[in-house]
Amino acid sequence: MKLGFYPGCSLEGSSREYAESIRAIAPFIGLELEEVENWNCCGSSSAHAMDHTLSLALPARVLAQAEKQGLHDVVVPCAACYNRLASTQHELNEDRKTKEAVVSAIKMPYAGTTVVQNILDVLEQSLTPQVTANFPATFPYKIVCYYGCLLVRPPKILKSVRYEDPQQMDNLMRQIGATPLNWGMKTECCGAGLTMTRTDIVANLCGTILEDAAERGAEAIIVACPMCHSNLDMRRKDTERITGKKFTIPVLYITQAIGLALGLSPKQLGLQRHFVNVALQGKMKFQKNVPVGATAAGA
Amino acid sequence: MSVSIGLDTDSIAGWMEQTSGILVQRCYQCGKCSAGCPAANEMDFTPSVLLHLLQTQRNAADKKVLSSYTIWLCLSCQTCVTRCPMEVDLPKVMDLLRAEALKRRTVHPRAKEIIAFHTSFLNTIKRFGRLWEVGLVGEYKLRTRHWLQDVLLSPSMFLKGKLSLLPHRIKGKDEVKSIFIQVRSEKENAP
Amino acid sequence: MQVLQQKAKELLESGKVQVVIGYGEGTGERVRPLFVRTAEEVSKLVWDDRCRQNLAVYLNKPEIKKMGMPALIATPVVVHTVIQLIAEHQLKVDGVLTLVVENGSVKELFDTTSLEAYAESHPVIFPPFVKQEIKTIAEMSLHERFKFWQDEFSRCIKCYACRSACPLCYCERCITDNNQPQWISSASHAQGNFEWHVNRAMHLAGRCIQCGSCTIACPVGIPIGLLTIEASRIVGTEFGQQPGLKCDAVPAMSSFKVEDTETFIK
Amino acid sequence: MSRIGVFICHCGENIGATVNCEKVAKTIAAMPGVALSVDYKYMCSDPGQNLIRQAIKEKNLTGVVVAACSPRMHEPTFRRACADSGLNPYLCEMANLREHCSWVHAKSGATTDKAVDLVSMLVEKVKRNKPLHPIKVPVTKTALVIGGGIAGIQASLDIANAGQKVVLVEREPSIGGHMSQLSETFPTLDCSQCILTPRMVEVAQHPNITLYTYSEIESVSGFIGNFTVRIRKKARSIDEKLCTGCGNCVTACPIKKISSEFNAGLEMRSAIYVPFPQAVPNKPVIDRTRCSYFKSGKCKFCETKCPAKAIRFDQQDEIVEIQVGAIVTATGFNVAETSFFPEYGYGKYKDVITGLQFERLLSASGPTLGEVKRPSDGKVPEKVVFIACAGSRDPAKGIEYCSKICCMYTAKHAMLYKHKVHNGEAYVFYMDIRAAGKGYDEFVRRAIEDDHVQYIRGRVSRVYERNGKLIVKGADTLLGAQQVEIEADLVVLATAGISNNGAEELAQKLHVSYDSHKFFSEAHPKLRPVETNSAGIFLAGACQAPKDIPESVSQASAAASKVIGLFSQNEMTREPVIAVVNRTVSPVFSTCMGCFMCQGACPYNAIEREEIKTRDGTLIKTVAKVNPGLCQGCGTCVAFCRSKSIDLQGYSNEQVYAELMELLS
Amino acid sequence: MENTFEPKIVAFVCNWCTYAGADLTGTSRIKYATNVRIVRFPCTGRIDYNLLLKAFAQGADGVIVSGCHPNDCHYTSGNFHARRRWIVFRQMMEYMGFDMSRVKFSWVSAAEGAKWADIVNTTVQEIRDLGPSKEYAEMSRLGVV
Repeated sequence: MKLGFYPGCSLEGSSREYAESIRAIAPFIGLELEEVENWNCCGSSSAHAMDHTLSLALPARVLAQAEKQGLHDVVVPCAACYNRLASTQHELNEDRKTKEAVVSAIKMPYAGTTVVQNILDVLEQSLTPQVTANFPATFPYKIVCYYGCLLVRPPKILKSVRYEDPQQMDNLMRQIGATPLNWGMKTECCGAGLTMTRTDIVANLCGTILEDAAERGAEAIIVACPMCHSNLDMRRKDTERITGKKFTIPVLYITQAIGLALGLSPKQLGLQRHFVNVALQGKMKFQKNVPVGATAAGA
Repeated sequence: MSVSIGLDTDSIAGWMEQTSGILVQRCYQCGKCSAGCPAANEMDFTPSVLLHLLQTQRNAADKKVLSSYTIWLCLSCQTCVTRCPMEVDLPKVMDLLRAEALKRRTVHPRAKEIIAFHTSFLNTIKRFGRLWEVGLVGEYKLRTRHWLQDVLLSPSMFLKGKLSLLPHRIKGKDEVKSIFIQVRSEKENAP
Repeated sequence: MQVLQQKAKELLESGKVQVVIGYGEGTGERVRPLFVRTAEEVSKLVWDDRCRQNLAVYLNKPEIKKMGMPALIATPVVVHTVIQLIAEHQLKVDGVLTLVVENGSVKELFDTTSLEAYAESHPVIFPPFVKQEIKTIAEMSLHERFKFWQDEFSRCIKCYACRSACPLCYCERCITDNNQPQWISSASHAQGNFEWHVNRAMHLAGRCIQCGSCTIACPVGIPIGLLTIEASRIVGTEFGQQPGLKCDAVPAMSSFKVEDTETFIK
Repeated sequence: MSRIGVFICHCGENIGATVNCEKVAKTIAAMPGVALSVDYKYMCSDPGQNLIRQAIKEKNLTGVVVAACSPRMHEPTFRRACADSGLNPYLCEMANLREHCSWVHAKSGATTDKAVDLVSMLVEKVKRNKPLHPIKVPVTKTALVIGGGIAGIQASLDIANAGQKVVLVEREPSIGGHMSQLSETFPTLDCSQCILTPRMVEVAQHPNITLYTYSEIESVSGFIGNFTVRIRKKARSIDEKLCTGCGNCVTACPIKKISSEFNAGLEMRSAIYVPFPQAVPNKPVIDRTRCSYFKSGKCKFCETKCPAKAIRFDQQDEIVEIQVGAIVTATGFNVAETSFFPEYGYGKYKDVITGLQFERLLSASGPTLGEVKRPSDGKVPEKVVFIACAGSRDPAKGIEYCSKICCMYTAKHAMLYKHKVHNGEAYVFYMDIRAAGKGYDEFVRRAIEDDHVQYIRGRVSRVYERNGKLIVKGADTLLGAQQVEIEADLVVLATAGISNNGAEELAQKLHVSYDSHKFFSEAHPKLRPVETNSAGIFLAGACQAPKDIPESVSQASAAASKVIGLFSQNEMTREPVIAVVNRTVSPVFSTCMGCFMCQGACPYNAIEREEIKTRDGTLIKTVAKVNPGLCQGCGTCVAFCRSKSIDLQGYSNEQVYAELMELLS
Repeated sequence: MENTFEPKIVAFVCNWCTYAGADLTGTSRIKYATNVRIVRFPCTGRIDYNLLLKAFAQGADGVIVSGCHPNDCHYTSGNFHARRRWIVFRQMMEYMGFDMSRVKFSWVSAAEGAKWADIVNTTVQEIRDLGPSKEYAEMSRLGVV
């Protein structure tokens, strides 16, 4: 499946391991990614905190770029970017006047026809049981899936089903042999944008999330959002300092977990970049006689 | 202290309905938004109270809202609107209020850092078309004088290759810049 | 022509129908309606582009009804008429055998499906001059239009040829024959005529299949067809309903949608 | 030559001060056909009415016009006056000189001129009025009551006790409805079953009531006084005559894991079952969708265990056709399931339950025998959170209305819980307390003051489970919407009252209109609350909107009294202001061409097809015919009729035309 | 210059909403122009377009047609049928050159006494501005054979 690919800024910086893991697993699950040419930042929470039109114009330019390039579907792994792009597309379709304003701002033709997909949608399509069947290994851990806000809300715009208790990630993880636990924090907010300015708030929010996960005996938290990841992983020390609690639970991108099940090396998946040590390969059961990467393009 | 009741014709509630179609009067003060808001405990008053202030349609109340810390703490996590029985788009309201607060220069003192962050963030984009985290952090510290913030974090980020010393300069960066300028000018031209 | 005569012959001989309603040679160049009841007469049947009168009008005439099961030689509009008459319960589906001539062969339309299919694939097309007239009137100012019709109507002699030519004017007692009250003033002044034509248009709104028989029939040459055409146009654009297409269509004028336009209501 | 009497009323100063009544009287007197035209101070007074009575006799008038107030006020009065002295009441019309003239204009010539016009207009109308006679329609004195809940039971008993026959149809195997599921009832806290069961028995034993349980309405045709109803008696799979209700079959049945409707899913039942111990009739049914014999052809344990040999696997559904004169729909309501609430866990938490389920937990006949034990682990909950307005007043969830009963039953729940678990804590999240009703607010106060139920004003944003506790995240809007978090053992949602399943289909069978939430619509929200827009069909209970017991019962009695009223004569009389299709002599018979445009236009399905045949039965033509039992006289059909073959008595073409002509003459 | 022309206006109204509404105008003593004469019908559905033609033929200068708001019809749908009829009638009349601004359609409920007064007054004023309706009435003297 050929797909447009919009990494977004974080995936080039603080969460490059996310990008690395995606690129690493893509060929094995039949994904062909074509990056959107000279894409720009989506503006993230800052843009719409400050200026509504700007918060639409920046994503609009990205979409226009994709259209220019003839990319019909674009996968947006960063939940924040995904949310911005999808919301922008929605708002511009709803409101003609705003659309005109924005189009004149970006000085590019914009049709709004691109299908914006988040990573879970894409994995759901490509990670069929047939594909996972000949994965060399399984990922036999008790995990909790953390979706955060931006993948599911607002449901009316993102068309997310079961938005208070999403299942997409859980099902995907189940497929690679993990045991997703029921927990309470699936879609609670991690504090996202306030990470630098009000680290204390972020720490407290992350504290409750980590605590709930740990309490339920999860061995890892699985995420699909750079913001969630950095707040839960990178900010771990602050969290521990401010909440006065200790947490050892590692945080993995779903693509990294899949990578491990594919038998790829931690390095290929950028696990070494995490702040919280990921010592998970231990339990992994490799099936004999299935060479690593045997599943190229899902066979 | 008692308030003399009487509606002000130029209240925020008024233009909000006209410009964005959001009718704050729809809110019947059930408090569900406040109940679910992750930042509520840090706010000077909770989202539903904010809406009620707007509902009074009095300039005094509007002023209170625009100079509040609340509007700057909103994380846009969309929890409120997702659960709101009356489908009041609070995150959008917050967006509009922040913009208005900037326009009227009534920003809450404690919001300076947050604004500094956002400004630095946007500036790097304006300059390079993409976010350059090092640039962001640098500028942010300059603006806030929080020299020591994250001093422990940043180095290890370098070590883990999470921060690139040099910014990406994309081909389209001038286009992006022009977007900023365009949007600005529109704001000014707007009546 | 031969195929048609042949078909008529078969039908009559087989006793499937007792009368074939078609066209025969009339005075001068004109054709006239012909009612063929025996195989011998079939040779009189003609079929060419002069055959434009809407023969469906005869289906409900008592004297024709007496003749027994009819076969009707039909142009597209006539098929539309037959369907509309069925929809208005004036005709049973098996009450007539409709014959259409298509590329040299005769087709029998004997049931709902065949009728509707044919009508669907043969929409009514106005001759160019009608299109032109419609355009000119549309471009007139309100006052010009009033004057236009006023002049036209001042010529009307209330002969009601339009009524008798119209296959959908089947009332035994027309509103004009109604004198308690006298809805339509019997004196033939422009106003009475206006009243008559408003009623004709309103009565045919959403029903007129636009065959133009009325215009052809009018001895003083009033383009009255335009009125009922307009009435049906309004119904079409406002309520999205077209007559003469469905045998079980609900009458557009006695049904409603909650969302019908009401911009004109205070 | 008509002889019209015209009476101009001064209405004291009301008309007299503005309109020159003498002048009006004089001017009208000059009209042709006016035998008498007088003005008088108060026409509606006795002497005023006598004036009319005498005039009718002395001048033997053929018509009367009273020019006074609005006909909507006194038309009946003056028509009666005319009738007293032998003039057909429909030969009397009123001109509205007060509301439409003197009260809205200043004293002036123009005002008096208008008055003259208004009167003369009516004079011309009256000249053309025909004596009309109330329509008589025969009435079949049997009522059909659909639904055997408290409303249906009440209606049935009231009608039956008035000496009329009733057929009561209930979809479930037993009557009783939701009330039979309730524990104790507000505001008096008397035990629901104790007050209900006797009535259920009474219904079963009443000589005037025929009871069809486990039955549904197949079709309804006809009109007020004369309905034909087909009822499907679903196969119970037992012979009710032989069955003694010993219950051996139930114990014998191996299929026991079916969630019990009566216990709102908190307990299991068997495939052959009696819904609850006090069921009426107390005879089991086989749930064929679950019975292993019907599914796999094996088992028949019940049959072997049945001492009365009453099991009938081969029993067929039976269609019963009955004639009834009136129908009462009392099909009740339902409550939204917990799965309806994403933010409260989509129903995945065992200990988040609906109010109805909590009723079962409180009920002595319930799965816990009245002990409050939570479903997940049977533990007695120490903290219970009640959430009001769960789904109600929630446009985002598609329910903008208030379910009305929740405030009260929530207070009751909290109160009863406190009575049973003394050291327990009860919290109620509410938005408003709507306790309007006799003794209602006092009841809520009692819950708060005597039983120390904690009322918190605010909605709950989210409920989730964490090690055996349910975390309830709410806000207290009276404390600046400060967040409140409660670790509860049990959460009870006062879920919205919604229309019963199948309501829409039934409404369509009955031709009664229903709202966007599929609750049945009353004919008039204030003045005809228990009637529907289909004459002869009445509403009782929660099928019209969520209602509590007292309200349902009083509405049921109201509906019953409507039925009894209807049955009080052998024929019912209706206003003769109805449409008629003309009939003429042969060969035309009627100028109607049978295009049946009118049929589509009629809101009451009052237009039928009549076949006109010759003596030897050959069909001449099919024409429209108005069913006087159904026609309400709106006249919409009249304006549609191209050949003017249909006309409206009392507002005939001739009459309105004459009015207009006179007005502009 | 003073406009002294007093238009004759006929109002065709339904009994349940507008007639009652006009009653309310009276009971609340709201004053309005004397030019209007109300003809009472059970329902707007009953109102025949021929009555409008006749009104103008007889020299009326304007006509008001009024009934229950949508969904409020005493007979549930009479006003919907009426509305559809007016939709066609209006356009048809305009097609034939008749100035429909002389006909005012409105919904006036039993509670809208003030609205009724307002409708009457505005209509009277508008018709006054239009001047007497001659054209149509005069047709009766045209084309007599």
